[in-house]
Amino acid sequence: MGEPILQMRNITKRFPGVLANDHIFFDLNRGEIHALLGENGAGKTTLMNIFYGLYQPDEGEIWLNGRRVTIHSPKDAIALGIGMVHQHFTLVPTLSVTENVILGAETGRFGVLDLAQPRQRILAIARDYGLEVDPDALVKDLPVGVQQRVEIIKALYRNAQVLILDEPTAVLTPLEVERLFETLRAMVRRGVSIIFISHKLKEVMAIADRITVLRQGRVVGSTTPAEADEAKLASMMVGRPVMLQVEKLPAQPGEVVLSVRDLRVMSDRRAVAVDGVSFEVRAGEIVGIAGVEGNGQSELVEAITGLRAPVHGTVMLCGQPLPHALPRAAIDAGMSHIPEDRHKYGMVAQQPLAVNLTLSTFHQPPFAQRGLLRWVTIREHARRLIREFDIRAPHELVPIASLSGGNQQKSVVARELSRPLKLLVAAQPTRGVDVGSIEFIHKRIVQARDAGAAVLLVSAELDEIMSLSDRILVMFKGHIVGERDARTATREEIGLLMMGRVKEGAA
Amino acid sequence: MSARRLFWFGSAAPAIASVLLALLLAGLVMVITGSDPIAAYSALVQGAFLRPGTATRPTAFFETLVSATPYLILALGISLGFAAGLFNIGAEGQLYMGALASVSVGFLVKGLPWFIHLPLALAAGVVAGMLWASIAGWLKATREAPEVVTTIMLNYIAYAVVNYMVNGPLRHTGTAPRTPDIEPSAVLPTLLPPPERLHWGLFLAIAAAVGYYFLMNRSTLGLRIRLVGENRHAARYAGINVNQTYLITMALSGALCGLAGAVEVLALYRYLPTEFTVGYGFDSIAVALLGQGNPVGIALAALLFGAMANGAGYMQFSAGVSNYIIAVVQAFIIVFVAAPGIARDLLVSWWARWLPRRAKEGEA
Amino acid sequence: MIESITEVLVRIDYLFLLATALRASTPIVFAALGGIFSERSGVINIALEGMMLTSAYVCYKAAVIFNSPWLGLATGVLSAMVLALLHGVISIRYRTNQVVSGTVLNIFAAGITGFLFRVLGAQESAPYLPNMNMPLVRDLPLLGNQPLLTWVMLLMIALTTFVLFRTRWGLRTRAVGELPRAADTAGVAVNRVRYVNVMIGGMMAGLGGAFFTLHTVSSFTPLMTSGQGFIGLAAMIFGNWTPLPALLAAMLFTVPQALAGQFQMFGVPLPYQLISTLPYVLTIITLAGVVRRSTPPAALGVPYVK
Amino acid sequence: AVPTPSAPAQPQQPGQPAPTEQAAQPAKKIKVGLVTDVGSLDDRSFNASAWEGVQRAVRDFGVEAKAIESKQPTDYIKNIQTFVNEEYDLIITVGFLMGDDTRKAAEMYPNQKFAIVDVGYFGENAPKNVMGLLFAEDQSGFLAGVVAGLMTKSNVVGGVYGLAIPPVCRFRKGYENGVKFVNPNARILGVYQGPADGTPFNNPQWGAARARDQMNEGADVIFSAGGTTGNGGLEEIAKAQGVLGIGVDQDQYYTLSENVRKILLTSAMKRVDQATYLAVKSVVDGAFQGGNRVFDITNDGIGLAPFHELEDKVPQSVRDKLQEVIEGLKNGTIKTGLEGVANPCE
Ligand SMILES: Nc1ncnc2c1ncn2[C@@H]1O[C@H](COP(=O)(O)OP(=O)(O)OP(=O)(O)O)[C@@H](O)[C@H]1O
Ligand SMILES: Nc1ncnc2c1ncn2[C@@H]1O[C@H](COP(=O)(O)OP(=O)(O)OP(=O)(O)O)[C@@H](O)[C@H]1O
Ligand SMILES: [Mg+2]
Ligand SMILES: [Mg+2]
Repeated sequence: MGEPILQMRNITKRFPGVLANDHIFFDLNRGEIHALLGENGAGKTTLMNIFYGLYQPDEGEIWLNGRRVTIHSPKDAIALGIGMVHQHFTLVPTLSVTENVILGAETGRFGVLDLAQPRQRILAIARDYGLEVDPDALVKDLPVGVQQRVEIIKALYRNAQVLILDEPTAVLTPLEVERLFETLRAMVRRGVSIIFISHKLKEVMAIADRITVLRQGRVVGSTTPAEADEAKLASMMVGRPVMLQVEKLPAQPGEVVLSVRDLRVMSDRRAVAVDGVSFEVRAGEIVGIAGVEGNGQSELVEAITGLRAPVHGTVMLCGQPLPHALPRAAIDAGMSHIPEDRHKYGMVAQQPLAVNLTLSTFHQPPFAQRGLLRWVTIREHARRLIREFDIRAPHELVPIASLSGGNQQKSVVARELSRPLKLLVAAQPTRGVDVGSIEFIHKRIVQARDAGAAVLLVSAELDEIMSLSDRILVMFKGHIVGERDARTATREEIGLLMMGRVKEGAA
Repeated sequence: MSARRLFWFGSAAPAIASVLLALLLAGLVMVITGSDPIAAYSALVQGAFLRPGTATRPTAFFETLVSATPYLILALGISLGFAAGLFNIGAEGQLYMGALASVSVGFLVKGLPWFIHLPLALAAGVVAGMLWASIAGWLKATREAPEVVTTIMLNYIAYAVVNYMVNGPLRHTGTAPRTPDIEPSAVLPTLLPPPERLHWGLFLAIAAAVGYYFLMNRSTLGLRIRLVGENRHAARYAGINVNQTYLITMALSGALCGLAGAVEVLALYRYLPTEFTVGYGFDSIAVALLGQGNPVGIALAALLFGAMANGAGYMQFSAGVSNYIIAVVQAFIIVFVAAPGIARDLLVSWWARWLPRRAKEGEA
Repeated sequence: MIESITEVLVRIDYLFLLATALRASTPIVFAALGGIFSERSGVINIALEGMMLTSAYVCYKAAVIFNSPWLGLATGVLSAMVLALLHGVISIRYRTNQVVSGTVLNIFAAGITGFLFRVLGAQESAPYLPNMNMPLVRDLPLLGNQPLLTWVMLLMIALTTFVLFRTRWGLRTRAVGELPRAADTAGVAVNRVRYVNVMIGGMMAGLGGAFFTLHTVSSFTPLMTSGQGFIGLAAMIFGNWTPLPALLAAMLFTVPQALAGQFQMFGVPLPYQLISTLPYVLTIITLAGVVRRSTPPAALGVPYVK
Repeated sequence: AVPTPSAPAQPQQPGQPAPTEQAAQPAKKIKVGLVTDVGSLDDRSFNASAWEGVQRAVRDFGVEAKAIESKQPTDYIKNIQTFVNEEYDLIITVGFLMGDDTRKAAEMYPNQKFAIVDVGYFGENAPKNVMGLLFAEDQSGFLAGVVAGLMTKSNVVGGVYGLAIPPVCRFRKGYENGVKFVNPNARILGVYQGPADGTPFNNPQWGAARARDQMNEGADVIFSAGGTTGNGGLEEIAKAQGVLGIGVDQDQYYTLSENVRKILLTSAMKRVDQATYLAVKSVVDGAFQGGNRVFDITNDGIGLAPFHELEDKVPQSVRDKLQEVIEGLKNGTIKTGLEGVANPCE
């Protein structure tokens, strides 16, 4: 433990409409694990992207090993011994592990690839740090957890002295998290210094030597696990005491609204993603589906909402079987869907907010008559939702792309809740959204439930599942491996289920 | 509100800049190739707009409208495709099929009053174009075959079919391979006595433009098409049948191209020759790009191209400049339109040198 | 001398047919290879037709001026690469929709070459590139002796395959076309890779264009490439963006074409006007059958923005 | 796509009757306008050759001449009108594509003199102010056929033709009848370019491939009549051994590359330039009158080009037979079989 290897001084970065980093000071000592804690949108990734040369800071200096450096591109960063495991993985699915690892750092004479020798080094690194991986496997065939190992190997292969991990645990089960921590400690022992980004308090407390908290692009303070506790960190992060529990009355489940029978769905890679799943959701209850990302939740949701054709099984809404792969049918039957991928499915970026707020209804009265649009009504409706859901937008005709992430998400939620609905399918409803919006969206979802809608909630955030659901289903490798009553369930047992560990005696 | 200004700064200004820049560069090319751009351009303007009609010659401007008519209709069809993210490079083929169909109806069906025969002949062209384009649309929708390639292939097939029909089954009994003349009842009449050729097709074209405007800005179908074009995944999520939309759009696009073919033959030729257009379908892609999906813009672009096509003859006659220079002008135009950035950067580097001086003059 | 199809089918000299088809495939395959480089790096390239046409003209003109087919070839290929560079600038720098850019450049090329042909004329005839006998296949009656560029085409197929799958450049190209962000974070200059590949594509198209004016006929006429660039694209897609299958796909077009020629020569009682569409019909059908199963580079058509 | 059914024009050919008498300069300068079909002035083909004739007239009679190239078929009438309006004395239109518009124009402007290449108007309502310049392509082809039929050793002769339009069909039929006439049991091969075989009259690759097909079938004399498509055939023949080619329209010895010269047996000529030249001359001499003028063997409108480098390869017997046929065609004792055929293409 000793002298600072990295110092970031007075870093400022602006994006259109956002001050992502506001005069940030951040330093890292050799051989330490320094956690960077902050809410979604706090500016963590941006700060690290600047360090890694993906962005240029508007102001500020970076000092590495006592020398001032300017990092124009990842190339420079790599040359300076910086490695980064990105929040969204940067592996080429169609290439093998080895090819991915050596990409950009290839060896071999006359530009002819040499794969044998790198392969050996990869195996060696894997051994040293407990990162087993088959160097010849295609990345697209690897589970997320293993893909992350490849990312880390990539960094070590380039002899990274400073390793940045951007929310590495988001895609891991509690046990995998433990393994990751082992690996990190092993690296520290070998003198690697680590920046560990997260907004999960427990993990930070467990792994970090130091903790720096970001809020809305500013450093709100630095501390150590010794002198801090979760509650303190939480309020530092959010800026006020947070209530980890959404207050809601106990559910009064009514008749079955959604019933899924023996559903079998293939993934894009033509692998079985959902394997014979059956469950029901009743009116007036929120059923949460917990599970590590990539265990079939996305495909399940797509199958239910008609975006993807299941190869087997039925989806019934209020007793009526829904035709496969026909979103229109689901919508007309009273299903609303907050999609996991907002930008791909949730909105048409360049279209005005007003259009995006009537995306699935513009063709029917009152918004249209005899095939003609009634812009007046469409705009009125938009203005109403903007007020009701407090969407921050100059007016209803701006392209939705010009709104901040949180407000885009609020718009999607507004659209989906503004129709008479029997079933709400909410996939990662609060991803990438600031805490204020999170609470707001949670409240709305509960309201929908109390208004008698059935709600299917899919989230990778265990806390969100725990606090919002009435019933919890856990998905693992395409199966539902357990069901719990939210009032009695504990994080621990859900965590175990997420790894496929079914405890005896559990229902 | 700002919509108008947005149109102006968003699309109109760059388009106009592109045209001016293109004329400039083409002028340079003329100088290099040893001819006089001033003379050429003024002759072009003369031949396209100014020369009055005489007993022996139609009014220049009316002739420009005649040339602009097919451009307008075709460009509307192509723009429709663009809106849905479809690249209908097969306009030429659909034009041919449309012409073939309406001429066939024009001379095979006999003894109908004009108010039935003419619409029938037009409809035949529209339907033919629609069906021909639908092949590509259907392949795109059901088989994901890139229409960029399939429409091109369909062009060659269309040439062959037309050529075969005109040389074989539909050939008239003269020396030149062509169909018989259509019945008078199927003729799309001219608006003025000869030598003027201005015909009702112009109004059909304008009607098409108005229809296009309403479709795109007022109808649910239009919005649906735009949504599919901008983000087909979200469109699907919103319950829009994307493939069906592709099919419909392609069909409509083809319908317009077919109409263009019908108008050309029913109004101007009144029979079908083997070679009845040369690249209208392709030039119209340029017109559509220049028009930037806005019906007014498209109309203006069509007028411009019509003017160039019409003025070219007189330009060659009086200035002796090969009228193929027109192709160069058009080539430059669309390059700048396609990448407004290029035009802008060129102009800016210019301005940069020019503005300060102007500022000084201001002070003085 | 009307004969029935079956009679003709037995009479046809198939080895010869193959040779004809192979030769006719040359420009198509060059276009396909051009497309492969460009699109493997993520840039849709439908401007190949225009690049071939440009090269065809410049090859001719330069060969006449320098009175050397070799200098003609060099200049022509260069001109195609310039056009490719333009495609790069428009679609990489200015991020214009790549299909639009391609279409535009096709129109551009047609316009410019047409004009130059008119003002500079095309009276003189250009010197030819040689035909060549390949050592091993020399003795095969007609397969043995092929235009130089046909051999080059076969060579390029091998070379392209090697470069794409066995070299650093190939690895980077594929990475850039699949997930540019990954390449970027690994220190690869994404847009540089794309520019270079688009220009290699131009080079290939340039070689294809040369075939028209330096092998077949010693003069240029407007639009003489008549859509072969697009057939090359079809071959590329059909060949799933890999060289050798692209050749086979091209043959799928040229064999029927050669066959149609033989049918007419032997007077098969079918309207040759319609028979001559056979290759196009087949191309469409195969495209329709195959695209679903082909997998374009994931980032194809998407400009890279950090 | 532009049909230009023939091969390049060429500057000032030898062996053409150089005009002797110089017409006295008329008081008012005579103006001649030429409108091309969608082919261009230097299409190395019949537009070019028509223009060539006009320019010769300019040199010889000091008339003034201008040309307009049409971009679209719909421009024909417009471009004609441009000349009408400028009171041009003679307007020459080129190609059967312009047949209908020229007739229209002629009816619209009865006092305007027209001449049109490759088109004739028959029947009583044929316009009186148009000189239809027709050619007996069949005779030209017939002569080529005679030579081919006699020169072939393999007894297989071939033909690569452009799109099947009247002039091309007449060339082909005449050629094939010519072969049969001298060599009844020769095998005759021939292909028209299909409308989908690339650009009409402009797909040398296709032409080359078809020539190869025929050589592979044993053809050792091949007639190439199809613009650039045909030229592709000739160039291909030049690459083979012991195969002879026959060109079309002009003496292609002067218009194609050196390699072709050594295998170019002759060319079936169609003197478009001569026709337009004479048309202008008739106006200059004040001798212009409407109706069809057929350019055939009797007035040097068609004929065979010299054998050039192959002179000594052509035996006397062949020359004698050829001479005999020429006489026969002249005095009508020999027929090509296409006399008075309205549509040679069926
Ligand atoms: N490329 C960009 N363009 C515009 N705005 C951006 C961009 N990248 C980030 N932002 C904005 O900057 C702010 C900080 O984003 P950043 O990704 O750094 O937050 P974060 O702490 O990493 O959040 P998360 O926990 O969700 O990863 C957010 O408001 C985000 O919307
Ligand atoms: N390889 C290709 N070569 C030529 N044209 C192509 C090719 N791939 C697609 N196209 C055409 O280019 C246009 C854009 O195709 P593209 O697949 O990029 O659409 P897209 O909506 O961007 O797809 P995605 O959303 O999956 O990226 C389409 O008209 C398609 O027909
Ligand atoms: Mg982040
Ligand atoms: Mg794409």
